[in-house]
Formats: sequence, C-alpha cells, structure tokens
Amino acid sequence: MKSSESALARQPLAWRSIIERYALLALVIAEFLVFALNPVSGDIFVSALNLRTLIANQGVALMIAVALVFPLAAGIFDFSVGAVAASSSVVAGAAIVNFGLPVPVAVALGVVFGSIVGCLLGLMIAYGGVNPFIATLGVATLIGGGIFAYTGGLRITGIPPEWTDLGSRDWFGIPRIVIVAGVIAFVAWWLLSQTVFGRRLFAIGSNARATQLLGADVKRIQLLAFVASGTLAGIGGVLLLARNGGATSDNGMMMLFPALTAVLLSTIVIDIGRPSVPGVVIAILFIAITVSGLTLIGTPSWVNQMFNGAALLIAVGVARLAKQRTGTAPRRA
Amino acid sequence: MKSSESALARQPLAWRSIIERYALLALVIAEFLVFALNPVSGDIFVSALNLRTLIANQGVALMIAVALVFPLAAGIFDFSVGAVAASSSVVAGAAIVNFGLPVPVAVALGVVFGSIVGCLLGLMIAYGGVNPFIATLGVATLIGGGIFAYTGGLRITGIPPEWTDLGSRDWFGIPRIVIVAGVIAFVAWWLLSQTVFGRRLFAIGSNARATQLLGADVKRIQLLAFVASGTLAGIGGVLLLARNGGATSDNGMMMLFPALTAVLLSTIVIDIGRPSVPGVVIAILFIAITVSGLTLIGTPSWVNQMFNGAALLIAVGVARLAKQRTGTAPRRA
Amino acid sequence: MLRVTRLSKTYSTTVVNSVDWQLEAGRVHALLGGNGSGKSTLLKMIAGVVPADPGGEIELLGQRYDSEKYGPHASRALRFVHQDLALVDDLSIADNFGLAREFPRSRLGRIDDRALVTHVASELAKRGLDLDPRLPVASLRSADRTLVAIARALDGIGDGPTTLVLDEPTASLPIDEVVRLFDSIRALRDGGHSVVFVSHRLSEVAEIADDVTILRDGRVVGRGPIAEFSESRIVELIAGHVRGERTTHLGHARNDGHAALVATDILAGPLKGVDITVRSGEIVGLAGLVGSGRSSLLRAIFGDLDGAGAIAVDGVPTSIRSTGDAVRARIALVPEDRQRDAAFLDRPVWENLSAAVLTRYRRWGRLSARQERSDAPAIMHEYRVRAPSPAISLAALSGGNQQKVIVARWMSADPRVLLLDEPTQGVDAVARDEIHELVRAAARRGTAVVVVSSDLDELEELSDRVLVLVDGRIARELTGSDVNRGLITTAMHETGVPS
Amino acid sequence: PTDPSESGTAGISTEVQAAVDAAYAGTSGPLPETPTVISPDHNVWVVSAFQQISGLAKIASEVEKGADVLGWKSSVCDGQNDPNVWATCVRQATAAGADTIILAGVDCAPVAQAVTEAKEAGVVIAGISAFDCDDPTQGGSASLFDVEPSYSEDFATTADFFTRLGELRADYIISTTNGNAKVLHVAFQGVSIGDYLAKGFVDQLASCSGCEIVETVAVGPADVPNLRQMFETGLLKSAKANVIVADLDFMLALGVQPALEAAGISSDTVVLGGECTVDTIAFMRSGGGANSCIGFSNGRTAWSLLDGINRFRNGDAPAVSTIGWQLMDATNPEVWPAEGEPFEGPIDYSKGYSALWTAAG
Ligand SMILES: Nc1ncnc2c1ncn2[C@@H]1O[C@H](COP(=O)(O)OP(=O)(O)OP(=O)(O)O)[C@@H](O)[C@H]1O
Ligand SMILES: Nc1ncnc2c1ncn2[C@@H]1O[C@H](COP(=O)(O)OP(=O)(O)OP(=O)(O)O)[C@@H](O)[C@H]1O
Ligand SMILES: [Mg+2]
Ligand SMILES: [Mg+2]
Repeated sequence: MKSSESALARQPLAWRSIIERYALLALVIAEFLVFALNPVSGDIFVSALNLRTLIANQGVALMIAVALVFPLAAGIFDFSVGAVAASSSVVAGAAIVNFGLPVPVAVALGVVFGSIVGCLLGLMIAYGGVNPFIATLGVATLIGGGIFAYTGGLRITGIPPEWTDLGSRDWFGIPRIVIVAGVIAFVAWWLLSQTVFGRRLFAIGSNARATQLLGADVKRIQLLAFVASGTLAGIGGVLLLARNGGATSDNGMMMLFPALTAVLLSTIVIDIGRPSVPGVVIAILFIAITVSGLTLIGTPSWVNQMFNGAALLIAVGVARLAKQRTGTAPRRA
Repeated sequence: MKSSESALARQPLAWRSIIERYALLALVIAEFLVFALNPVSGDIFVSALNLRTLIANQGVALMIAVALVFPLAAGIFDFSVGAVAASSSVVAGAAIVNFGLPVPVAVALGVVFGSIVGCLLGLMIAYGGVNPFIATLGVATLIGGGIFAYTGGLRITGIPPEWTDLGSRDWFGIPRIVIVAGVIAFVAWWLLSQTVFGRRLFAIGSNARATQLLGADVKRIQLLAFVASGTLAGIGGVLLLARNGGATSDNGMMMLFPALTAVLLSTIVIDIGRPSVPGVVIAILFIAITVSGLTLIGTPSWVNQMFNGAALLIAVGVARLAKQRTGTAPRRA
Repeated sequence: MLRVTRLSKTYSTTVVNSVDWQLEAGRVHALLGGNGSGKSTLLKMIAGVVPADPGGEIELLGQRYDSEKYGPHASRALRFVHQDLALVDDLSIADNFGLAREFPRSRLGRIDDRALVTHVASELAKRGLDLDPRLPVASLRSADRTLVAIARALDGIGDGPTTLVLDEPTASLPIDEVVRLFDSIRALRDGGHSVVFVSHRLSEVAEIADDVTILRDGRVVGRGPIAEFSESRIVELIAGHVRGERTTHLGHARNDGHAALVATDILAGPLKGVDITVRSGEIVGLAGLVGSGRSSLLRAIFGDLDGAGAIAVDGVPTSIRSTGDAVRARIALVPEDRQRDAAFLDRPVWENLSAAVLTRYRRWGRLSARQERSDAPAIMHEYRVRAPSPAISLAALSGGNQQKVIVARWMSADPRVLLLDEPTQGVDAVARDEIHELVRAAARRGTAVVVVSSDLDELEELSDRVLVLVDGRIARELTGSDVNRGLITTAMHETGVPS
Repeated sequence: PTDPSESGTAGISTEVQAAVDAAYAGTSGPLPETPTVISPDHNVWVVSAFQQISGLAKIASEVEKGADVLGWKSSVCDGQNDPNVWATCVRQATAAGADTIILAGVDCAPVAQAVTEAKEAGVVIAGISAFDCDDPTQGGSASLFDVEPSYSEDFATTADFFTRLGELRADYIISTTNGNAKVLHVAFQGVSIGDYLAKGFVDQLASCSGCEIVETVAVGPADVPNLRQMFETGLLKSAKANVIVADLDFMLALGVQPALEAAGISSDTVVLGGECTVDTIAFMRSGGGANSCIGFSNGRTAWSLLDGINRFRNGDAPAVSTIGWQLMDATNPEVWPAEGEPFEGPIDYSKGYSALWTAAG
C-alpha cells in the first residue's frame, strides 16, 4: 500500500498535479455527458427520476466502501466488510420480524453487532497480532456460515414501512438513503482527514514504526479503525435492510468486490496513493454511471462487462498519463 | 505485505521457531488424524481412492495459487489469475473443438494466451507504472466479458480423451494431474527460492529501491513475475480443461478466493510473512482435508462454512501462539 | 529532571541491563557506547515506545512510574530525535510536526491545516530550512530529513522544562549544520533544559557535553562530568580494552595506478559538468556542503541518476544507463540513506550480506543459501557486526551494526570502483577504524575508491586527495598535506568558481 | 399421492408409470385459442438473474422477440447473479419508465422493496422461473406478481409446478429402476427452486418401498467452488448407489459430470440431470455422465408470459397454456434438441402467439 514514489511526485498546489488528481472526476463528467447526449439513453438518463435512482442505488455500496477505507488507511485489506454488512442486516431484520423488537432498537442492534465484530477483529489483529488478511477472511467465512445457519438461505421479509421508507422515499427531492449515507460518509471523511485520529491512521499505513516512535498508541488506533469499519459496515447492513425491505441471506461476499474496486479506484484520485472518502464517492459514481448508461443504451450484457473492465483500465491509464504530463513522473524503482 | 515485526522476532534455527513455522502443518496432520480416526468418516477418508480424489481436485487450485505467489512476492495482489485461467481454458477448448487444432497445439495456445495476458499486465504495471490492483481487476473484468461474449454462457465440450485423461487417470497410482501440477509447482518453487530471480523478486517486495541499487532491473523482474503468473494461470486453465472435460464459461472469479486464501495462509508457514510454494501446498491440503472430511461426516452446509472460517482463525491463532511461546513476540507496531 | 533506576530490556538476550541514570537540568549529557551497547534501546524505553522489563522505575519531573506502566503519554516533557528519525514518509512535513506534538485545531475541532503549515514554515525558517511544509517527507534529501527531524523536536521547546534527546543526530550531518545544531543545544542548556546527546564522534562530545555516561553491553561502565574523562579513557571504557595503535594514514597518493575511473562532464541533478578521475588504488574524498552534489555525483556514476556524461572504467568507455550497467562494470555504491536505499529490514543479516554477490553462490544453477549462511559469520566478524546470529533480521540490529552490514555487503563484492556515501555514519570509533583499514586494504588491491563524508576527520584520515564540490562544480582539489580539516572547510565555503 | 397397495407387478404404482409415460411423450398442450387484442405501446424490462445462464438468456431474448411482435419496447438488465444488482435493475427499469417488469429467475423476496416501489409507480410485475412473495420460502407475505406464466391448469403456483416436477423426477427414478433405486442425491440448499424440487423428489421417493436415498450431498451457495470435491466424496460413500440425481443442471458442469466421467460409472447407472440445458444435452450426447433430464421450453414460457401480460392489460382472464415438460433419456433421442439448441417443445409458439395476437388486431 505504500507509494512513496507517487508521493514523491506530488507537488502540492501545482496546478498541473490537479489534472492527475481529478482525472477520474473528469472521466465521470465526460461519461455523464456521453450518456446524456446519446440519443438512445439521453432523455431518460438525465431525467430526475433516473438520477435519483442512480444515486439511491449507491447508498449501501458507499457505506461498505467507506468501511473498507479505515483499515486500508492503516494498510490492511479487510475482507470481512461485506459479510459484516450482510449479518448486520440479518440481525436487525430478525430482531424486527422474529423477535418483534421496535424498529429503532433493532436497527441499533444491527449497527452494534457490526461494531462488535469490528472490535473483535481489531482486538485479534492489533493486540493479538494475528495476520489481518487471514483473520478478516476467516471471520467473513464464519459469519457467512452463521447467516446460512440462521436463515437457511431464506430471506427475512416483512420489514415495516417505518424502516423501508428510508430506503425508498425522498426528503426534499433527494432519496433519504442518500442523505443518511451522505451524512455518515461526511462524518467518516471528517474522521479520516480532519482529526488527529485520521492523521495517525494514515501515518500507521505509511510507517507504523515511526508512528509508534512518535508516541501514538498504534494498537489502539488500529483497533478503533476496525471498530469504525465494523460500525460502518453495520450501518451499511441496516441501510441494505431498508433498501431491500428484507435481510439478505447470502454471505455478503458479493458486496465486497464492488466496494474493493471503488476503494482501489479512490487511491488514484485526490490524494494519490491513498484511499479517501471523496475518492470513493467519485469512483462509485463512475461505476454507477457506466452501468446505468449502458443498461439504458441496451448493449448486451457482455459488452457492459467488457466496458466495465476497459473503464477501469482507462481510469487508471488516464490518471497515470496525467501524472506523466506534469513532468514529475518519478523513476519507479 | 511487509511484516518486519514478525520477521524481527524470528530466530531461525532455534528449534522453538520451528513450532511457529510448522504450526499449520501440524494442524493439517491433526485434522487428518481426526477424520481418519472418526468412526463415521474414517474408513472411507483414508481409502486410497478418497485420498487420490482429494489431491486430484487440488491440482488446478495449486496452479492458480502458485500463480498468485509471483506477483505477491513483489508485493502485488493479482486479481486476474482466476480470469486468466478461465480464459486460457476457453482458448484451448475452442482451439480443439471449434477450430479443430491438434491437442498439443491447442494446449500450447492456451498457455501462451496466459503468458501474453501476464506480459501485458506486467508491461502496464512495471513499465507503465499504473496502479496494479486496478489494472489486474480491470483485466479480470475485461476477460470475463470476453469469455461471456465468446461462449454466450455455454460450455465448450467435446474435449478428446487424449487430453481429459490427464485430468482423470493415474500414473503409478497417482493422479496424472497431481504429478503435472506437482512438477510445475516444483519448478515455481525452484524459481522463487533457489534462483537469483526469486531472491530479487522477494527483495523487491521488501525494498524495491534497495533492490534497484543492487543493480537489479526491477521493472524487468516485475514483468517476468507477471509473465510467470500468467503462464501458471494459463497452465491452470488447460489443466482445468483436462479435469472438467470442457471449458468453463464463467469468469473465473470463483477460483480467485480459494487461491487467495491459500496464498495468504502460506504466509504464516515456513518463511513467516512471505508467500511460498510449500506453504501454499500445506494451506491447500488444509482446506481440502476440511472439505472432504466434513462432507464425509455429513454435516450440513452451514457447519462446513463455519468450520472453514473457524479453521482459518485457528490456523492463524495457533501460528501466533507458537510464536508467543518462543518468547520473542514483539510489540506489533 | 529524569531519573531511571534498574531499567532493563530483554529481547533474546538482555540488551540493557539494570541501568541507573540521571539527568540534570541545564546540562548536556552525552550517552556513549559502542554499536549495540544499548543506547538507542535505553532512550526508546525512556520515550515509552519500547516496553521495559518489569522491575525498573522511571521518574520524570517528580512523577514516578513503574517501568511496565510507563507509556508514551507520560513523556510529554521529552523531545526525541530517534536514530532512524521516525519520519512518516508519505505524510507532509507539516503533518509530521503535528503527529509528534499536536495539531492546531479550529473552532469546530477540525485540524487547522493552514495554521499548522504557517507554524511549521516559521519553525523551519527558524532552523534555516527553506522547505515547503506541504512537501511529503519522502521528497526530502537525506540531510534535510535529519534537519527536519531536529526542527520537529525543537518545535515549541521552552514552554516548560524539557529534555531533548538526540540519538546520533550528527551521523551524516555536514559540518556547518553541526555547528548550527550545537548553537541550538547551547541555547537550550542555558535556558535550563537538559539535553541528551548520542554520538560516536568524540570530538563533538568533547565540544558540547557537560556529563557523560558510558554503556557497554547494556551496563553503565562509567559516568561523571566530562572533565573527568580523557578521550583515551572514554575509548577504553567503550571498547573494554585499550585502543589499538591507530594506523595513521600516510597521505601519499599512489602515482603508479592507472586511471580506473574516468568520468567526464557529468551533468545530472545539481551537477553542472564534473570531471573526475580516480586511479587504481587511490582513495579520493569528496567534500561539500549539503546540496553541493556529492551524492548526486556518486549516483550519476552508478547509473542511478539520469544525466549526461561519459564514463570509462579501466580505460574502457562504458555506457552506464542503469544500476545494472554499473554493477556489471564492477562499480559499487554504498548509499547514504541506509533505511531507504539499502536495507532489507525484514530479512536476515546473511541475506543482506550476500545481496550484492548472489551470482557467487550459484551452484549448478541453484542458489546455495547454506553457503551464504555459513559465509556470514566471517564477514560479520571482519566488519565487527555485533548481532546474536546471522539469521536474525536486520531490523533487530542497532543502527551502527546495520550500517556495517551494508558496507560489508558492497566491499565484499570486491569492486573495481568503490563509491562510499557516508560509509561510517553511526559506526563506533573502533569499528570505524576497522572499516577504514578495510577500505585502505581494498585500495591496496587496486580498487579505486571515492568517499563522500560529512565527517572531515574521516576525509582527512582516509583520502589521498580531496575534491571539493561547490554548487555542482569541482571548486578545489586538495592533495598531499593540503588534505586537512581546515583547508577542506575553507574550500567548501568558497563561493562557486566562475565557469 | 401414490398408494403402494395399487402397485403393479414390478412394485411400481400405475400412477407413477402413467406420469412417466406422459413425460416421455411430452405433456405439452396446445396454445390458447382465444385471440386477444394487442394492448399498445408498452415498455417491458426483463430483469434477468444472470444472463450467463443460457436458460435465462433464452427467456430474455424471446421476450424481446415477442415484444417486437406486440410492438412494445423492451430492454434487458443483467442481474449478474447478485441480489443487490437485481434490485438495482428493478429500480433502473422503473426510473427508465418501464410499465412492465419481468423478473426472470429473480425471486420476489430479494427485490420485494424495489418491486413495491415499482408497483406504486404503476408498473406491472411478472415473474418467470421466479417465486412470488406469497410463497412460504419467500417470506409468505402478500403477492406482488401480477402475472405469471400459465404452466397448466393443474398448478396454482410456481411452487406447485416445481414440487410436481420434483415428484416426477422421483417417478422417473422409480420407474427406470423398477422400484429399486439407491439414490445419491445432490441437492441445492437455500434457494427456493432447489428446495421445492428436492422436497417433491424426496417425498415421492419415500412412497417407493424398495427405494432409498443412500447419500445426500447438500450444497449451499458458498459450497459451489467445492462442489466437485463434495460430490466425489459423496460418490465414494455411496458405492451401492445405482442412481445419481442432480437437482439443477449447473451442478453437472461444476463437478458432477466430470467426476462421473473420471470415475467411469457403469452404463446402467441412472444419472438424472436438471432442466435440460444446452450443456446437459451435450453431456447426454457425449455419454459417461448425465443420461437423462426433464425440461420444458423456456421460449414458450416466455411467450406465454407475454400473452398473459397482454391479457392482464386488457383486463382479460389469463389463457391457459399447458407448457408441459419433456422427459429425455436414451430411449427417446429423437425429441432431444439439436446440438447447441435449447429445448423448444413441439409447437412453434412464436408463430402461434403472433397469429393469436394479430388475429384480433
Ligand atoms: N527489536 C529488537 N529485537 C531484538 N533485538 C534487538 C531489537 N532492537 C535492538 N536489539 C538489540 O539490542 C542491542 C542494542 O541495540 P541498540 O539499538 O540499543 O544499540 P545502540 O547502542 O543504539 O547501537 P548504535 O550505536 O549502533 O546505534 C543490539 O544488540 C540489538 O541487536
Ligand atoms: N538543480 C537540480 N535539478 C534537478 N534535480 C536536483 C537539483 N538539485 C537537487 N536535485 C535532486 O535532488 C536530489 C538530492 O540532491 P542534493 O542536492 O541533496 O544531492 P547532493 O548535493 O548530491 O547531496 P549531498 O551533497 O548533500 O550529499 C538529487 O537526487 C537530485 O536529483
Ligand atoms: Mg543506536
Ligand atoms: Mg549526500
């Protein structure tokens, strides 16, 4: 995860580096225009309803991707976020439907469940010193089995509108789920980029030893990162419950890959070499616009897939090219 | 991928560190004994036939996991290996069935296809300097779409026994596919641990800049690592063709996760903190024995999953405990 | 101000052994000892970042702590420049300052980056550093990294009684920066603060210290006011035996050697056309201020810096476009930044030692790790590397011992041209003599040696000839008896020669 | 439903034999005869669970063809085998102004909320190879599907259809083994269609006194990568099995078929595959593994669904169309579809429905 070279090439505030840092955003805008001006997709694509749906569909994905950012800032891929989100949605769903608990209590339970899993993982990894990849993978598998054991592969349905409205209705013309996810993403952004905790977290990702020598409690910060990650995944889970009107019965691994893609893409935006919340937002929009636009144009499924792959390569290539244009491309050792 | 701390605590050759380095192997043996002595699974589990199938089923997985080791040695997760294997199997299958090429030619084509994809990835990443995660993810998605476009979701069947025999018959009582995969894994092991190339590759993962200042051509070595990875994935693909008697039409992502798990597990064996071929072998056996044994006992699906997750945590925990027993457990900074 | 009692630290062996130590306000305290004697470990325990063995006690500003309960939070009145500087490469200079002390906050509690940058800029300016605080630390050159770490430790000092701990800050610092640092130290001392100073350069110790404590094998073997210790006694206490006769260098350039390295018109980085010729068997010193282009010259010759110029090795024009070309031409470079450019910290010592000569260990196409391992102890002995075992990872070695490993790595490759950039930084006096002798021995075998060092004594002792770089040009060539501290210093400060 | 007392000489009840005989002949009935006018200008979106599954791709393409005939607009959204994408597709369709959404292979529960929103926006929902929300395995809440294909008048729900199909699969096994089946059953757990097929099969097989399930390999979604290992282990454990039943065709390709080919099972072992996909027919042709399956025409089902949607628009009652199923094994290779072609059934449904729709126009 280190990229001292890319950092090396950074020339803060040089306007040219802006090209590199916003290459993906430019690509998002270009793509938007292409689909908006395309006669087949155009009218529908730019309709308020379509744009509303487009962003509303990304609320949960945003939460899970942001949940990945915290451990990744400290240099750790957390393979468990998808599974945690799925299980939180099951916990909240079961609390409402099978145990008849009031919705706010059930939702809180779901989120707290995520926090607890995150906390356990954090304790294992930061204090127990176990390999983080295997620990998160193991927990993800374990949780997946737990979900299957509880649900038997059947979804928990019958979530009252009190909660599902959050997933389907608007406030001031903006989907509620987007507002909620946006506010939480804002808090996450704040934590990561505007607080000492965030600075230390990224410092750990760059050089844990040095950070420790500077007097930061590295273990505690790592633990907190996992708690934040688990909590965010838990929130993702309860939002998923609201959006889907039922608790998923799959193991959540499906949610991992898109989130991972978004977070990795975020490392080529804004703060090059590091994941960031605004970067994740841009990356998610990039992917969402591609999918929506191509579906509206009606290309066959394999075209969409190939286009998605090509889009990733283009994004990473454009970012790289922009960097070279700034003339500060470093020797890559 | 770095773990200077864990390496820091190591005192090779001290007999105690052996406990740590072979904890997983001990676990494999323990598990084997448990299933062998269990009255329900016992007789069948240790039957020659069962053991033969058990290992025969791991030939392809071994190739793909070993394909992951090369880029990971240089510190890069290569998300494309599954897709490359799947597409190589399609290339070879189509060459035989749709183009009527002789089997050896078709198989060579499949492998060469893998090498070419690896080479392109290597050029992009080492010389183009693009973000490796996104590049490999992008290529995987692109290839997945390509497979779908070509096969339309249908398998390519009709592979002659000339080739499928490799996947199903034995030589000297050992499945041929195991012998072939074993020989290739041996070559990979040799390359990684017994040659200057391998030493330099791991050195890049440890400190790329220092490796360059040793006079090594870092970019070339990275390129070669990707070529090796692509070639191995290609071999995995043609072996898959032999084993399945047909070319898969899925995008190969399904093969990625088990391989990733095995490679990550391999980092807690033998050379702690680094992936290795013998480690991968042990890890794959660990997982395969679990699956086979539990199926024999006849536990429900969720038990298998939870057991798998728990097994990962146990493995990583035992390795960690063994390390602590040696009394040199360092602060994890 | 600070008192430690019975402080110990045990890894696989006990490296700090029941140390009692006391610091007084208004004094500069030198902590001395050979490589691996436990100085840095002791200081890290005081910083609270390495947990001490139970049973000791640390008393800070009248507060007492049991050694196992002591943590970094307790040590706010302490400021550190650790041996490996503890800089976070990917973060900006400003953030590195913030991490070590505190981040200024705006009303809403968010980090006030603007205030931080302004503050850090003024702090840097105070120390004579003209750097943009928003630059990532990774982009700094080696000397500036040390200076930034020092500036960071000095940031805001003086608000209360403070102890400044400097662990080998001068190891690769040029002379005028050392002077500046000493001025700061004296100012602090006069302000009633206490300073801990670790260095292997005894001349510096004599110049700045009021008290000394000497460690050997983790135990205190001597302490008291500096006046009570002569240089030879210090050396004796450090080494545990009387210092052997120092081989004084004759200072005669060998004139019989042919030109082993000829580099003409090197234009790269800050270099503005440098010609340099080194004869076989000759040791050429390179002197200059920070930024004068010494390291750049070595890197350009080694193919690590893009630029123009012609290079001939042993009379054969050689195109060196990459480090690989240089290695094939049997050129070796010991880089100045060990951590970033040379060390494989997570790898065992034997692997670090053999890294430059791997081809030697090829047996029937296979790398004989057994041979590598069995060769290691002899090399370690020769270069005085103190480590429990060649199989221990490099990160577990003390700073000086890591440096010796890197020097040994390249010297054992038996190169034709040996480029040394600050080769003995952090190396103790005894081992330093030893390395000098090995360098001379290499020269006697016909190797052409170029040494860059900020330690002018080293240049004086080692070089047959000294070239002084000023602003990317060779301003002076000193030979024979002219090779001495005084003349080198003068030449370094001459303004650039007219072109 | 079978009374063992009625069993014939071979221990097989006449009902069982009758069902099997009918299935051999194909139970496909005629197309509906009541013409209907075309309700004009509709916009149909197919949400396909996974376009890479050939059966679902066939449904999607036939809906597009049929929509052309009806003069409707049509689009396909690939759900990529991901429940979250299914919901996204439904919402995308709603946002794009669809007035009809066809859920192909997408069960109701995972998309319940999105479908509810769509219905609030006035969209008509149709399900094909999909279970409605009032199904017990889908949470058993209120029905959300407006239209489902009419499989025949015998089946009130999709669940009935697949349960009966499971029973028929048991009937076939009983019949071919003369009531002496020792079954290795590969069942897919945790998915409605798998549950119903397995339930029908197991219950019906219990009615055969000489039959026995010697081993069940229960595969959950997470076990798919290990399917071959699990199946081979099961195969080892059930040495005396003379019947192997894989409930769904995807299991064949992912492990069962190559495992059988490698093991070299005896030619009189009955291997019953699933829904007769193109891949399965190819396996049956190549031999060594699957040698029977029971399928129905996805194409005809798609057109029948369109007919149902059109009638629903017109306020007409659904027209019964007995789609029926077809048992295929070595005894009737003449009814197998051509190589690379899906099973279409005996009737040219596209022509028939086109005529039916335009006749009233
Ligand atoms: N993390 C560690 N694990 C094991 N041993 C260690 C570790 N850190 C230091 N040591 C050992 O402790 C001893 C003292 O090291 P320390 O760094 O304190 O020496 P030092 O006096 O600072 O030497 P130098 O002058 O070279 O900096 C050395 O022998 C070193 O090998
Ligand atoms: N004027 C310049 N143009 C281009 N690059 C430069 C320039 N000055 C410095 N650099 C770059 O900065 C790096 C370090 O330069 P610096 O001036 O510190 O080297 P140096 O003078 O060789 O070091 P020192 O003399 O302190 O050992 C070099 O790698 C060089 O590429
Ligand atoms: Mg030290
Ligand atoms: Mg220098």
